[in-house]
Amino acid sequence: SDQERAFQDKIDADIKIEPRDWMPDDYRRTLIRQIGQHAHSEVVGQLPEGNWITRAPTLERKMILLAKVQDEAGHGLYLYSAAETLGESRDELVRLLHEGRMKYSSIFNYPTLNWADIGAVGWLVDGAAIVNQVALQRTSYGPYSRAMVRICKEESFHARQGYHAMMKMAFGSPAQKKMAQDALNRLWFPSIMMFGPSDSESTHSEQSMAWKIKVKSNDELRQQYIDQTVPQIEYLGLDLPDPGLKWNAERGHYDFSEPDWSELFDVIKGNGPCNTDRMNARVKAWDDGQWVRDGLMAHARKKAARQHAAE
Amino acid sequence: SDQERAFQDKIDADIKIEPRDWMPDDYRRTLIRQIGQHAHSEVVGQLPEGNWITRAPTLERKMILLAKVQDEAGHGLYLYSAAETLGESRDELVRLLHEGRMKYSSIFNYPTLNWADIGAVGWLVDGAAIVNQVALQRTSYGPYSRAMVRICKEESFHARQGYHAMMKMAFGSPAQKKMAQDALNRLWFPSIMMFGPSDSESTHSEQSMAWKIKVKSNDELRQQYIDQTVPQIEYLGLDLPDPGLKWNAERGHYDFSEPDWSELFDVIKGNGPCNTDRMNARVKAWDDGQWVRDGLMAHARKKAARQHAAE
Amino acid sequence: MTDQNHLLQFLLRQGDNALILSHRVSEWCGHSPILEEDIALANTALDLIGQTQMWLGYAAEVQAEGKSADDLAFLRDAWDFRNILLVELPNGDFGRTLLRQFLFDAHQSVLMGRLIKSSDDTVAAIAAKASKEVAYHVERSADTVVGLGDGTAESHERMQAALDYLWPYVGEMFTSDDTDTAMAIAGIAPEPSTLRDEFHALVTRVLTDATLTIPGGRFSHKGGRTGEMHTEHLGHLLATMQWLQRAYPGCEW
Amino acid sequence: MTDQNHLLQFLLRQGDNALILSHRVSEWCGHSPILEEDIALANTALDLIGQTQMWLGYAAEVQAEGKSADDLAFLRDAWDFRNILLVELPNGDFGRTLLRQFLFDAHQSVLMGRLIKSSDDTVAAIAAKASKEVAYHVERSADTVVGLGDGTAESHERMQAALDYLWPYVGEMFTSDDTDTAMAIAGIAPEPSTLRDEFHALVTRVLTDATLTIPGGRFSHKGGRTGEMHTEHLGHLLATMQWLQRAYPGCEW
Repeated sequence: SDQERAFQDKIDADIKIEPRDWMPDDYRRTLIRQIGQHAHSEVVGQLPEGNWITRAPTLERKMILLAKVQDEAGHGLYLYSAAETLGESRDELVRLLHEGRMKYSSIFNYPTLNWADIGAVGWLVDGAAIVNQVALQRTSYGPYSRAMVRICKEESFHARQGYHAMMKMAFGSPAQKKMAQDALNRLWFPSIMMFGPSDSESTHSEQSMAWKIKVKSNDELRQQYIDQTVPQIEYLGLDLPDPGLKWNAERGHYDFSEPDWSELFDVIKGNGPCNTDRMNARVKAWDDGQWVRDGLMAHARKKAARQHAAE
Repeated sequence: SDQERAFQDKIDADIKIEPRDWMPDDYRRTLIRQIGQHAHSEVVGQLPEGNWITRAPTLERKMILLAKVQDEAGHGLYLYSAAETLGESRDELVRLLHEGRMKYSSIFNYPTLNWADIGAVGWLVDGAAIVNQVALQRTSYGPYSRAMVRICKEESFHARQGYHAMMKMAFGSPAQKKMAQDALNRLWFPSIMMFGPSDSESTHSEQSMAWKIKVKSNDELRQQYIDQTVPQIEYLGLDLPDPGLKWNAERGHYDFSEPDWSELFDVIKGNGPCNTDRMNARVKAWDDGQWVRDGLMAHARKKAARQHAAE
Repeated sequence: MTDQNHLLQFLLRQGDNALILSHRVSEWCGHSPILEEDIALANTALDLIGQTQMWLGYAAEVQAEGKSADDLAFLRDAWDFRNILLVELPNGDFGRTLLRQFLFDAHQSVLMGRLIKSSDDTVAAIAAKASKEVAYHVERSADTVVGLGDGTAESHERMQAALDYLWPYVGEMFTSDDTDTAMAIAGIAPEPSTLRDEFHALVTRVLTDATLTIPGGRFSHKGGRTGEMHTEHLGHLLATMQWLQRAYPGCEW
Repeated sequence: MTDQNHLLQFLLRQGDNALILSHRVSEWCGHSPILEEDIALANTALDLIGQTQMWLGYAAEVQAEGKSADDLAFLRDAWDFRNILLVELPNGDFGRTLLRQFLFDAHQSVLMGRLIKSSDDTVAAIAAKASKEVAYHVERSADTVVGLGDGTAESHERMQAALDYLWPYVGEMFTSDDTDTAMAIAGIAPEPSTLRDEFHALVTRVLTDATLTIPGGRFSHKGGRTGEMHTEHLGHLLATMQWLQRAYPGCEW
């Protein structure tokens, strides 16, 4: 149709689509799913790091960690707002999450088991997220693109802080170095799986690329992440977490072993180490908080009624 | 009446009163209250020591503590059974406790704040309890008297174990010795208040003495406890917790400072450091366990019905 | 006790209040009823840790044993803590957490107003910084208390239960001992009892708006700010908070 | 890995299972639904600590680094623990605690029956002592599971929810690695997979009596008995359990 052609022309000309613009239903649906999942990931992502807030080893580390988790909640807010511009409410998205009908990033279904995991999450998980999000700054939907710009700035800060925390551990006592290595070993493969399955396996990709909802392919992004991260591992003096990691001069990239995709699919199906705990924690927070939301809402209504009566 | 005279004659002749014997209503009521409170004390008494089970410093200490708390639950059972022989059910007594209409020993409203408290509870609290209970072995009501005999044996064992734990602390590192002193200082006055107010202030005492529900006066028992405990404090090399503690050669007893009875009355009124926590913990255990009791009961009924149908 | 020792005790009381309450508030992270509250609670916890650093940093300086604020936070056992009992109580539900926060904030807002005029420059400077944060905290916690107290029947009932539970821990903020007297004489800090009227005026106003009833009893728990008798909860809190420093002593993090 | 090292790993697995489960069970102390259950749970916890002392005592001997069972219990961090994930899960309600106990007891009852014939005399002796306790435990936990599963609608529903939650942690008991193979070759312990049929027969019988449905999924969590990946719960458990030994190292208690 003419509308569809005009829409695609705008996208091809790198003009952002805005909330009031016409857009195909599928574009809207795909975006809601993607932005919603991203928002959920920020919210659920509070939990693995939150697990160490009460055990952070110094006051400063505790502040850094708290501030980071606070930022994640903030990212959740921006993203739910971006989804709202597409006509989907935060409450509805949360309901779908809690009913298991929407996903969040599988990386948050892995546990944080020692303090170095907190550094490693910042360094590797936020590091991988940024690679993805930097690309998404160029996404075609205006509110999403602008949210990404804002989020990327904070995520880069988190990734740097995470790397600094890892340095303290890697250059610290033998036990600290052991924690750092343990964290790297456990989180490496999950982090490279954050970019999703290989392009050859990935569904929906073509249309998403054409609509610039997706801007680079999974494999491109994964390679970029690996290439930037391996030298950092070496700088830390840690053992490489994958014997297949080798510089390939011909390709100008690091080679790496294929991750165990069956593990990722297990995690996606709900069988990750922490899926049950994460969802239980979120659902419990929501259910336990019902009276609070109801109470504040009732008060706001009463107050409005009183003001109205006084006028 | 003749019945009353016969009853009192038996008591005076040191013949035990048994469940099927006639007894005055007041005797029954007083006994139910006293045995019930004693049972409740054993049950609530699990909590302050239970507070350290998960933090016991060695496997052996953990076993000793668990076994002790287990014994207390067992004492609770004997005592509720003794109360049942007087026609009052355990459930009813528990209900009265949870509604705040029955008491338990105020000593359990004090917190256990360091590991030496666990030793001190065994040494001082069980020590004081034994002084009371040894006397009660001669109480006139048969089932109560026999429960006391059984309980005393175990309590003496606990008191010895508690004292041994205190020795480890008092003769241990400076920090351990400090814990021991801190525990003694906090628990001393509460322990001497376990015998109740001074005889001059004590109500109901006369009739209870005549009925041999009570066998010695509060002040006699308190003096006996203090006399046996002060040399133990000295052996441990700890500072006396009361500057008024002095051997009085004339009396052949230790003098001691009057405890702050207003504190005891505050605690009895519900304002002790832990009253709210203790009752909340017990009520929560009971309420959370309702489905378990109901479930097991329903199963027992089904099973009986099936057996009946099969016959 | 020497003057320096009294000052040290005073600083520990301030620092430990902020530290222990920040720990409790941070326990909510990721579990609060609304995303906006996750952010707000984290913000409160952050401000409190910042205040902890200042108070315990100065305490360590006054103590002059070469220790840091971290040493004081992570290497003392329960008996050396000088926080009021109120802040170490378990969170309970969200309403109880916010009501405790309000009672604490209200007291802090009155106290900081006095401490900015402290004869001790460092105390005055810390109070000046903290008072801005506290002004924001008390406004926010008061609003939430009013919103929940004057909300639904359930929220009202929960808030009243929270108030009944917490009120007996309020009085400890106004008790005095030699340290308080020494601070008052030196012009470093006011006698706690002199804050009571202003505190009560503020709290009564907010709780009235919240349609809540202040319990009648005059009894007050105490023992935290002197260290004589904490609750059983503090030891468990410290076991978590100090785990890494205790298990791996002498490391840099 | 040397044979001694494999033996050490095997012993740590046994000892850590008993230790961590005893900790979880002991958390109920004073909080159970019926006084008789307080006693029974304490009894279970006591037996498990006794078994811990034997297994970790022997482990320390095999390790030959001059350590004691207490050192192994109180001075290792999470990654050095070799217990299955099942035993470190939070208690949940009473039903979940008892169902976990039954699943564990059922496995132990099968395992101990084999270990009493171990080629290692110490292992055989420990198993002989433990097997009497285990026989009692499994009878008791099975009865309770049947009583609650076949009780009221609510108790049935709670027990089914507990089974759904716990079942994915059962498979780890039957996984094998080099250590298991080495133990089997040396005749010290059977390959875990060889216990599966007997375990399933027992469990199916009891759960059928309990009118509960074994979940269909074949997925199984793992990582505990190899130490590769515990749950987040273990670290919190250890922070509590090891507190005194970490805060006051080198003392006698």
